[in-house]
Amino acid sequence: MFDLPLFLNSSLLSIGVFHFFAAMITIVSLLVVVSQHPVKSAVFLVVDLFLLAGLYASMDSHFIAAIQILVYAGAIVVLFLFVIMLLNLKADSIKGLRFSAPEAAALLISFIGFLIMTFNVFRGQAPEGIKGGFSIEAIDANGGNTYMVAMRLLTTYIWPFELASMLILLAIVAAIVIAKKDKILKSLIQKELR
Amino acid sequence: MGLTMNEFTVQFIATLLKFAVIAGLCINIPPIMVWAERRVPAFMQRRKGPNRVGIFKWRLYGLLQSAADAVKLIFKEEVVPEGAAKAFYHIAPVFSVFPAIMVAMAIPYGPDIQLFGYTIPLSVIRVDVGFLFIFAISSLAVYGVTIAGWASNNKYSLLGALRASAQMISYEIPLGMSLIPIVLLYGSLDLNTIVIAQSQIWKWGVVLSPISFCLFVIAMFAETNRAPFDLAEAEGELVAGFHTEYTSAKFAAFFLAEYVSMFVLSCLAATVFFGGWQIPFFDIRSLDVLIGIPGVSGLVGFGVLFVKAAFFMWLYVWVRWTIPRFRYDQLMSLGWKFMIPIGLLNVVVTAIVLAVIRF
Amino acid sequence: MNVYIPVLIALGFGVALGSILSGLAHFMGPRNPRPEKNDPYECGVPKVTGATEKMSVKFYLTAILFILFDIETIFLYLWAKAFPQLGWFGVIEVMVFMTILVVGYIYVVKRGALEWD
Amino acid sequence: MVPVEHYFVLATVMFFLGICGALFRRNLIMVLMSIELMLNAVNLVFIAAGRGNSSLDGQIMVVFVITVAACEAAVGLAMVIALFRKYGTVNTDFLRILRG
Repeated sequence: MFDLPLFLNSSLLSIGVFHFFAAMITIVSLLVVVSQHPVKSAVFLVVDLFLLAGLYASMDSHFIAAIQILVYAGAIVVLFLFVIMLLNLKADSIKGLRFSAPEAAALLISFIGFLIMTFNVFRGQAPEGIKGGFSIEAIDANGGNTYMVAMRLLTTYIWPFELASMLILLAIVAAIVIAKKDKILKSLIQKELR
Repeated sequence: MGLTMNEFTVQFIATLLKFAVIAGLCINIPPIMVWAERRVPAFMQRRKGPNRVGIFKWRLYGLLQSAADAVKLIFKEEVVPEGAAKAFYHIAPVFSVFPAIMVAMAIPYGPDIQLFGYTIPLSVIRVDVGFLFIFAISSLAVYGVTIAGWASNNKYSLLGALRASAQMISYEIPLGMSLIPIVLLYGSLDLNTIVIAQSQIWKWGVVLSPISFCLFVIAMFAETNRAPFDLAEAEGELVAGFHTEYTSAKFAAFFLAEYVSMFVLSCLAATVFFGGWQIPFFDIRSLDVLIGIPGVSGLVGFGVLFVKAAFFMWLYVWVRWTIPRFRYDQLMSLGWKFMIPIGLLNVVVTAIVLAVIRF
Repeated sequence: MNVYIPVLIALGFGVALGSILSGLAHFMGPRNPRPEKNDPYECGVPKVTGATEKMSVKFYLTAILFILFDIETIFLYLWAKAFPQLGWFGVIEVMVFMTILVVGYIYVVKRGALEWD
Repeated sequence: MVPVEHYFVLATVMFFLGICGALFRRNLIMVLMSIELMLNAVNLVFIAAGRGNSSLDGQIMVVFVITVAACEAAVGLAMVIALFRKYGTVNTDFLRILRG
């Protein structure tokens, strides 16, 4: 809608925004993992996803920010909350952490990966990717982020798009088969027992 | 990028002013609607309704009853139920209120106005994703309901919350689907562009896509948990639904959220299907030049939109006192087995007809 | 990024308003709690069972179907936005997409996952 | 402009927290939530890298990742419910007994 004045539009502001979001996301992610009650974790997860959407928006990925809130925060976590309430789960104690050998190894490996990543970043050795023609200015000039994502998705990525519908179909069928008590089968078994 | 400090200051101050006006509106909508919800049925049932409270001899048809109620609610005792999850119990109203307020900022309340040489849009939030922003933020309103019900440690609250949230998410899909033909027709997600495209009465959304309008109105009632879909607070079975255990100003917060989201959906319906701030056969934007006062078009546009939205608000009350409550299974099968197939068919038919005409 | 400054203002105000209302309830009114008063409301009867009884699996099935149809709606919005440029190609593409999902929908209905009894 | 690498570090931190959650929480639902956290870390990398290379493909990948995440949550939670019905618990320590 309007642009910031020059002294604010410098990299200073975006760096500040990033660090704010980064700190918040780290704290809230930690809370998601360590909260004892699953409902608390789910609520922190919502906050985390909301903050991530803010980060995406600050990177001019408007559409992704919107569906992050719409699908992730607004739908997937609702499902988590419903299941927690459905199963009537209680807080579990965090005391007595289990440390089996494979888990410790996995933790160690992921921690080493984390260190390598951080080390590379501070040496400035991130791999250079292929430059595409979609800079933020080019996207804005060609009809905005949503439109460009739509065009790219529905022309270049047509097969993944159609396959996504197959995936959703499979998920629908699988979820119902697994979760729904089959009344027909049940009545058949009861008949047999009689 | 190349803007001066001066322009930024003007736009920032303008944003704050617009924000203050709309926020003030949002806070004042609930008392007025509560008053309307007592006076309108009184009128329908040939009663008087509240007409006593007033200042000295001016009674204003009992309008101040709502103000008195608000003050009373604030000074009531708060009763936190035994065994409630305290933090969540206190934070649930916040989760309920903020989506409603945020969404209200995304409606275009008038045309872009020219003031002191600056173009000032009359909606506070205008983002690239257009009205998907409204859907995204309003989908967060489920958490207020769910957390409130869960944190109260009361089985009526929990059941009411589950019912309400299942209903809200079920009707979010028809609500979203009913607006896809609008995007196809006007080719934009931006609400202001959609309004500008509806300059004549035969270009209105309700004329071009009446099925969308019907779906939207039904989904709108269900989305705000209003009669005939107020299963969440069916007092005969669930006491008061998810806010059974809420008293004083927290109860008022849930009321505020409900009425503000009603107002926003009314505005959205008016914007998308009834031409928003436009009136047929006359371009409001030319008023600035005609009268000679800059910014008058914005006021007139705001008035026009408000009248249209008031119609939908009145429809809410009218329907509430006319149609009996649905059963929960009826509600769910209406949403899933009737509105979703019709919505999909509506999209398909609109797309094919448009493709035949245009390509 | 600058278009989100109003969003931040709105978010701040919304959270502040909610907190103020919540806080007013907490600090303004009188407080004299009694055990009977603090009992969860059960129409005056002492409570028999806790609030956390098991809920119907129906709610959960509804939520699952909601997610999947929500994603479908998102894809349809993307297509609707690009509809003028894609033309018939886009229409056919989306018809295929929707046909596959309608198969899923029909399965759901036939299987009775949407029946509330 | 924040360098892309800073986003990568944030994503790595999130991913690491997700791994910790998935490994050390006993509750299956918590494990699934940690997996969502990890998926989000990956999304962040996609978006940051896509912006750094002025490419749109990162955002499109995220659209598909979100689709997959939704399907994963739906099926995964269906399995949790089925397990709960059969064994009455979602604690991984108890479910460990099932192994071989």
